[in-house]
Amino acid sequence: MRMLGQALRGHSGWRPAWRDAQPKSGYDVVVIGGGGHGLATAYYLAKNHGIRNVAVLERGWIGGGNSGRNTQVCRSNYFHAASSSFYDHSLRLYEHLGAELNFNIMLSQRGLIQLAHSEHELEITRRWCNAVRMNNVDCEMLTPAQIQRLAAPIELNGRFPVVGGFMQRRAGISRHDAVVWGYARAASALGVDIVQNCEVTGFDIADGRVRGVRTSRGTIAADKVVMSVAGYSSHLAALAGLRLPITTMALQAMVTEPVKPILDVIVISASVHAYASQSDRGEIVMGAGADAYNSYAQRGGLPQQRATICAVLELFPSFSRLRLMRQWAGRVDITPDTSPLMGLTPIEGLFINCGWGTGGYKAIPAGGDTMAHTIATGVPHPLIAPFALDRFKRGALVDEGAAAGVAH
Amino acid sequence: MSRSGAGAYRLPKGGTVDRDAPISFELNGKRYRGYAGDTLASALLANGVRTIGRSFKFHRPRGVFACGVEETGALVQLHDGARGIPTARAPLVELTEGLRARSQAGWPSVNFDLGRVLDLFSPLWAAGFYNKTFIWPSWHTYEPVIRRLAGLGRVPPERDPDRYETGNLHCDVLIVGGGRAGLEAALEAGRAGARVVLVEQHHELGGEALWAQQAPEGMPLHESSASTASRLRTRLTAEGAAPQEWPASAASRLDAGRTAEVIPAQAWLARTMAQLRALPDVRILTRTTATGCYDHNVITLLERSPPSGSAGASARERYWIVRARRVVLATGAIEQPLIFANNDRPGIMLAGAARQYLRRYAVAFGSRPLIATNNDSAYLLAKDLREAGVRVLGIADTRREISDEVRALVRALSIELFTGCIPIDTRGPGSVRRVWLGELSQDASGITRKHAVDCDSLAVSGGFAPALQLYAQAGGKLIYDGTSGALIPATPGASSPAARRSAIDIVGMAASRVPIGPRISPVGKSSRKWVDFLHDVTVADIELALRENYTSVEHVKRYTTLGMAADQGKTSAAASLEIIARLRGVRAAELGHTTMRPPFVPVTLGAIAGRDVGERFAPQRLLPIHDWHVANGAVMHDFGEWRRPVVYLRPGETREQGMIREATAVRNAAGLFDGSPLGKIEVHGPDARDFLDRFYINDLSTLQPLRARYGLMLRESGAIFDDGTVVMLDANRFLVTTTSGNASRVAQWLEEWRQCEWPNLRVAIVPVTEQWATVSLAGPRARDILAKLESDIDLSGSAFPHLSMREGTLLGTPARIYRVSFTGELTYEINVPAKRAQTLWDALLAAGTPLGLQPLGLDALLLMRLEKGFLHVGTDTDGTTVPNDVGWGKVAASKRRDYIGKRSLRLPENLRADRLQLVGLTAEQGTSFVVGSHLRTADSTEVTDGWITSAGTSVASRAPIALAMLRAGRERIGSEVDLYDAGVLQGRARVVQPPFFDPTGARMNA
Amino acid sequence: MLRIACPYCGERDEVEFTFGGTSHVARPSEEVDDATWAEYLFVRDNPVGAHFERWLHAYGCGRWFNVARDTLTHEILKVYLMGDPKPELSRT
Amino acid sequence: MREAADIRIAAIERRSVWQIKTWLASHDEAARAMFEAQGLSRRVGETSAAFGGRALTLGPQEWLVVGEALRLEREPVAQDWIAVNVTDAFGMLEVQGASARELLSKGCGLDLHPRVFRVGQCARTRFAQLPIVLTCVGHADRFELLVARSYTRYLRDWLVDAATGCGEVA
Ligand SMILES: Cc1cc2nc3c(=O)[nH]c(=O)nc-3n(C[C@H](O)[C@H](O)[C@H](O)COP(=O)(O)OP(=O)(O)OC[C@H]3O[C@@H](n4cnc5c(N)ncnc54)[C@H](O)[C@@H]3O)c2cc1C
Ligand SMILES: NC(=O)c1ccc[n+]([C@@H]2O[C@H](COP(=O)([O-])OP(=O)(O)OC[C@H]3O[C@@H](n4cnc5c(N)ncnc54)[C@H](O)[C@@H]3O)[C@@H](O)[C@H]2O)c1
Ligand SMILES: Cc1cc2nc3c(=O)[nH]c(=O)nc-3n(C[C@H](O)[C@H](O)[C@H](O)COP(=O)(O)O)c2cc1C
Ligand SMILES: [Zn+2]
Repeated sequence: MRMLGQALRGHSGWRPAWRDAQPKSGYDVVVIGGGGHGLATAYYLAKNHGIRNVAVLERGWIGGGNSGRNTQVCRSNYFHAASSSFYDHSLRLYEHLGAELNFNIMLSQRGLIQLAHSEHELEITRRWCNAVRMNNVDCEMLTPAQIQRLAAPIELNGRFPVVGGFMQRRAGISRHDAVVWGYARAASALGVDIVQNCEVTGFDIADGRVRGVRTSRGTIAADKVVMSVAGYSSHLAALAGLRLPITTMALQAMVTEPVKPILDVIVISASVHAYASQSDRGEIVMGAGADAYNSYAQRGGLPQQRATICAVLELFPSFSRLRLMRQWAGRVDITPDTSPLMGLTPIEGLFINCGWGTGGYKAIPAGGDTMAHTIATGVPHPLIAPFALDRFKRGALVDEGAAAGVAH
Repeated sequence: MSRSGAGAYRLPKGGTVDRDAPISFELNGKRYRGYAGDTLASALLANGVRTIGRSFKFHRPRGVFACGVEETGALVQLHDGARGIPTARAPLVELTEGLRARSQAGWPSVNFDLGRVLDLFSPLWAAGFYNKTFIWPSWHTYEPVIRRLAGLGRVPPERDPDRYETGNLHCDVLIVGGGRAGLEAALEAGRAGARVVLVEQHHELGGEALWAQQAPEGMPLHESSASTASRLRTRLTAEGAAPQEWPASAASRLDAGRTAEVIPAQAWLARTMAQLRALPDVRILTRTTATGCYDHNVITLLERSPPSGSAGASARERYWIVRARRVVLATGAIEQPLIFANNDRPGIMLAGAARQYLRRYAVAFGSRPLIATNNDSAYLLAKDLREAGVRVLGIADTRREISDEVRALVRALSIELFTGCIPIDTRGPGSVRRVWLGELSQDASGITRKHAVDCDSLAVSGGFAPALQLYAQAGGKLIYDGTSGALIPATPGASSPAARRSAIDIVGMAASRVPIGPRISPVGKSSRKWVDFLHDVTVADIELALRENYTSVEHVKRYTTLGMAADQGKTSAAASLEIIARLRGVRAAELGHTTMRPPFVPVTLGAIAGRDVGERFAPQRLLPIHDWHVANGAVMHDFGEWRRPVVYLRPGETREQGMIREATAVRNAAGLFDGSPLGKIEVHGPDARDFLDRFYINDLSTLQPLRARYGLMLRESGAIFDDGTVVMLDANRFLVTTTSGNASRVAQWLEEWRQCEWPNLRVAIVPVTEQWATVSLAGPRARDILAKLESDIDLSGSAFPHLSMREGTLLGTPARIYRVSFTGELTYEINVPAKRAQTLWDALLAAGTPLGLQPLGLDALLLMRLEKGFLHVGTDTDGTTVPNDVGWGKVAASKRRDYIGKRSLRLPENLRADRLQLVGLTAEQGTSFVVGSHLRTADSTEVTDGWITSAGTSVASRAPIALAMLRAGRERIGSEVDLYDAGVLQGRARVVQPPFFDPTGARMNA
Repeated sequence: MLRIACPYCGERDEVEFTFGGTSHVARPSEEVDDATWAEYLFVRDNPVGAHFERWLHAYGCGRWFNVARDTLTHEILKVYLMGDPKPELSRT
Repeated sequence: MREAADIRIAAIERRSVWQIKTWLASHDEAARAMFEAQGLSRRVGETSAAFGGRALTLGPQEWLVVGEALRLEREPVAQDWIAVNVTDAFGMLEVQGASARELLSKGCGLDLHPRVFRVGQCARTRFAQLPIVLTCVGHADRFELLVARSYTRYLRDWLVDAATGCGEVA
């Protein structure tokens, strides 16, 4: 009812959601990157571990990276047990996040359907669905008729006929900006300094230990520093003398003009190569692949735009008369196995949380939670052990794409 | 004013509408009349229709506000049924006979809008409202209700009956905008011999010149940037875009035109068009909007076909992709509103729009209009209204300093002028009935006096924002300019990075700055001052955002949704920057601006896809004898791009029955399988053996002529990539086969290594998959059948053993015959030139049918290979499988020389004993193995221990059989595992060593 | 859409080409340790700015060639043949 | 847009096609000698008369020779190049008429302006999502399209459909 009271008072009583802090000369922990992962890490450091002398340094405005431009899909139906355990932890945190932060993140668990277009794909889909079930995460196979009931505008008999699919009912979308703001607000309330327009330009490293960071707003001392800068991870890691197995690419998304509700679930097709959902404002939110080459442009190209729209129309021919309203892209940090890179680095006190690529929005709560644990204890959280940097040296990839044919 | 004909607000004369061609149309079921040449907006205005739509959030009544793409009020659903178009902008809809439109967002009707109650509660619906509410118990409880209120138009339920196209264009110069600046630039470039494409989004050329006529002499409307013509010329020549010399006289024409002769616009336009038409390489596209500016000067256009009504038009819309060496933006400017309380009422319109309706369509936007402006342009409206006999109640100008010319004009028109005045509020109900004007204090921060004017319409002009969206898309930086209150290029001209990279020039109105006075009323409820009309964002929303620390323009945008509606902030971006800057106490130029992205106007998805929909969404490949298969009962399925027979059904048969019949025929007699997609690659050259040996885990150094070796190819990561055979024809010639799905991938893979890694090896790679049809004749009678065909090849088992290959002639054509087997039966895999496939197929069937030969589909083939336990790459393996997982570990490890992927096999993970390994499964009769089921061993601590990759019922034994990837599977042979499907224990299976049939291989070696 | 000047065919649309990642990556011998091999397999240059990369004109001449391209602006700084050394770039 | 004009789309049968490849780098002396001896052009995109047919230079080490009943096997095959009969690997279509360039430009991003894509020029490109080889063979806007055999029907249907609006289609 606070809302009603404020409305009557012309909303004059609302306070800043978070403090715009001036950077101090030193912190216990410096978090680089004011995206979802960075802010959530700061929040959980303060909340779960009592570490409140924390700064989040953001080169632009918080949420201006991928966290504020993604297609909001949250799911935990991953093939590998390591992944589905991690992402399900995340989804469970999401399920209570609105209440915890007292900020409506508009989580809408409307369900996600993954389509299969051939018998072979159906087999792989079943293997995948069963893998999720074996890990005690919800997932069920669907017949074409069930799919049609759940997503009326879908065309079952197109060039790529729909022969079945699976659904995770707990999957859904939530409001990306709200997640960022909600964490920022809660972290700020616990004492975390959120510093915008503060770019990290170098590290102070001595004897293999991190001592602090250099920024566009001066040097800041800290014995523990975590990088959660998504597409800029290679760039930043290079400043610390590290080479990461990451490629930065422009992942695209686009929206149509808003229309009345027509699609109540999220639909993904790997072989047609598109996914779509409808936002609460009514736009059809469409996503697909990344432009094929390294890019920091944060701007999408034309071929991918056309390919995505052709693909969406293959799935939903009746969307043909809708109009594209906006097309954009984010700088995504892709690893060779499309799984994240989390945990320790060869430099003591320097942690990484990156490699989220095309799918790290859904991971924000768990990413923050497990990184906070790792930073506070110095030991990788068990859920992220499989995602350590040294897995490549061992050949121990966690490759969803290779195993299930679909990454993301 | 005429009270007859097409509408009460239609003037008796003037305009370019065709009064001899009346048109009737409908809005919300009510009939109206307009004229040919009208738009839906002009015709509705002529009929005095004020409320046309409802706003997005508060469902406020809205009417025509603009006369172009920036329209925010008159949005309608057009047509019915499958041809429905959501959210059409009425000013862009050319009127046609019988046109039907419906208001949008009204729920349940525009005039009684239930959603309107939302407006009463609008203080509640402030920005960020959702984030603060609806948290308990969960958002999902409230969502359906909220969603129903959202959205504007409706998606037609059926498939789109219209046709769309995409096309490609190349030119030296692309000129965007067919106004005066654009046409003159086209003339310049065309005369210089350049290939020119000029696009204009409206159906007529001329832009403002078409209707604005000339400004009264001596009245400088726009402060134009320097010599655009000479800049353009220099650039074109320097970059070779203009192959010929520029005529010396052309040098100054564009600039000179500004002060030179004054001729009526129509005459000027006709003359210019004639000159343009005379040029050979100038292409002009009307109804065509440049929508996106992408890397390397690639621009997209959306062309709309004229609304002919005749079904003859080949496409409703066309999406063009233009590769231009230079781009000239002659896009003009978009008029901006004034910000005051209740500035969103129907009857309030941009002054330039009001003038266009008047001059082009002979429609008065009101009968007792008031004008409010902060710049000189709106005076022309006053003049035109007076000339048309409409009484103007007054002009409020927010400026105090007004030029003598303007004052003289106002005096001549005898219209009352309120200097230093701004509208501060309006009253309805609904459409505007009264406007309060406030006299601004010296610093415009308050008002000193106010008075009311009762009027029926209000024209506003808050300045002009150059239409530079495309420039910004190309990476051009824009900066807020205080003089004109708009975004202009930060580094004008050729020095800007975008201009350099994308070779963009900006000319005409798009390059000019119109000085303005104040545009924001300092008084009145900020929650009633609309900034973004389409998304219902008010000054109060911005205030709230800033108060809550959403201070960056990007945060303001996302918190309030300002600029995120379908117009993408065309009339709100500039004012919002001024508002934010004022509230924050900073200079607007420091704020930056939100990113402008494609498209410039919303683009129909169908147009973007063009013809790449339906069957043309992805190409399809047909087998050489596709028609025969279809004619003979084949059930065709897609395998990648190929259409292939899975079974040949006989009347009354199920697919399963057909499969069993075919497999039985093969085991007892013979089957004929079309395997033409099988990958075939010739590798020639002195280094061919050495080259190929670098790709396979198998040692090719010992391969003998005319012998075939089965081999596995790896990715550098060690994962299995493909399998197939390598045959040595002679020392310089090798034949490689690949799986059907990987045929071109393998060829490309070989080429990549040849070109990039080993360019000195003397090899040539020739993919010949399509050259040769592949027909497999399999079964105990295969030899007998093949022997009936005329050939020079000795088929006896001793002369032509398993895993060998022969070249010769068959039925008089060249043939390559392999003895390899996927069914476990004696098999001749016969390759003949593809155009001979039908002859061969017919001959084999004729020879074999009496012996029991039947065509064989993929279902039965794969079942028989399962019985044999042969590996099917991509089915039994995935992107993580290494050779040892499928029993090829020893071979891979024992090869001495390096090959692709070899080193990776020694990475620790690939050496683990508990990896998944390929095994066979059997179970009691009645169990049905399901591919994709998971396995769990008795002692397991893992989530899963593997899964079934292939399954079926043995034709030979009728027992359920399967292949599976099982954790440490080879150690578990003889043990039992549990099967899980859909989370439920389904039964148990015994782990066995494949094959399930003919373990000695006697049949295929026969 | 990138327009890439194939050294054999001239300027063509991006869709005719296949991106092949960082160029000038030397393939180590099989003797190297796991870390070196993993570096070769998985780690590539990922600079903000000039990236030396290889492209295949898959729908054209079928040739691989090298491109120096700015990853921030997508500007193509240089096109050169497979096997040519990494060029010096004179930035403006 | 141009006035509707006739477009002819026809299959060409009974043509033979041979692929020639060499492993010599095109700047080699030996390569030069070979090109000269055989009448092959080394400029990608050019055609020349060779082996009794028309040789299309597709890449620096690659040609297609198109002609009537060619028998390259009979030619003395030099050490450094090879010839393979790929007649059956291709379907061949002919597009002819005043709107031919307009029709073809719907399918690919090549600049088909008559000053740019002239008689005697060829290009391998992406057309209607397919790899094809396009040759301008006649002054009167006559083009030949070579496409992998399995795609021939798809391409023909594509062209016929695309010709809607280009005038009378034969
Ligand atoms: C188009 C698109 C669609 C997507 N769809 C989904 C989806 O549906 N579901 C899903 O789960 N995921 C999706 N993702 C992925 C998801 O958005 C990201 O993985 C996730 O947001 C990453 O969060 P982050 O906090 O790691 O990075 P970001 O949100 O990108 O934050 C990194 C921050 O670091 C800052 N930074 C960079 N360098 C510096 C420096 N030197 N100093 C200080 N700060 C710096 C950046 O400015 C940025 O704000 C999508 C991504 C895109 C682009
Ligand atoms: N010599 C002179 O005196 C001189 C020279 C140039 C302009 N002018 C005057 O300046 C005024 C403005 O002329 P102008 O030509 O700069 O502007 P304009 O408004 O007349 O023309 C711009 C045109 O561009 C079109 N357009 C805008 N964006 C588009 C897009 N993305 N795609 C396709 N079309 C698009 C608009 O529909 C419009 O017709 C006129 O009054 C004109 O007479 C005078
Ligand atoms: C789920 C989702 C919905 C969006 N809906 C809209 C929209 O309705 N209108 C709009 O202009 N942009 C919309 N956007 C795009 C944003 O305006 C913006 O382009 C995106 O967040 C990237 O930021 P940037 O363009 O400022 O770089 C949406 C983005 C997302 C992720
Ligand atoms: Zn090329």
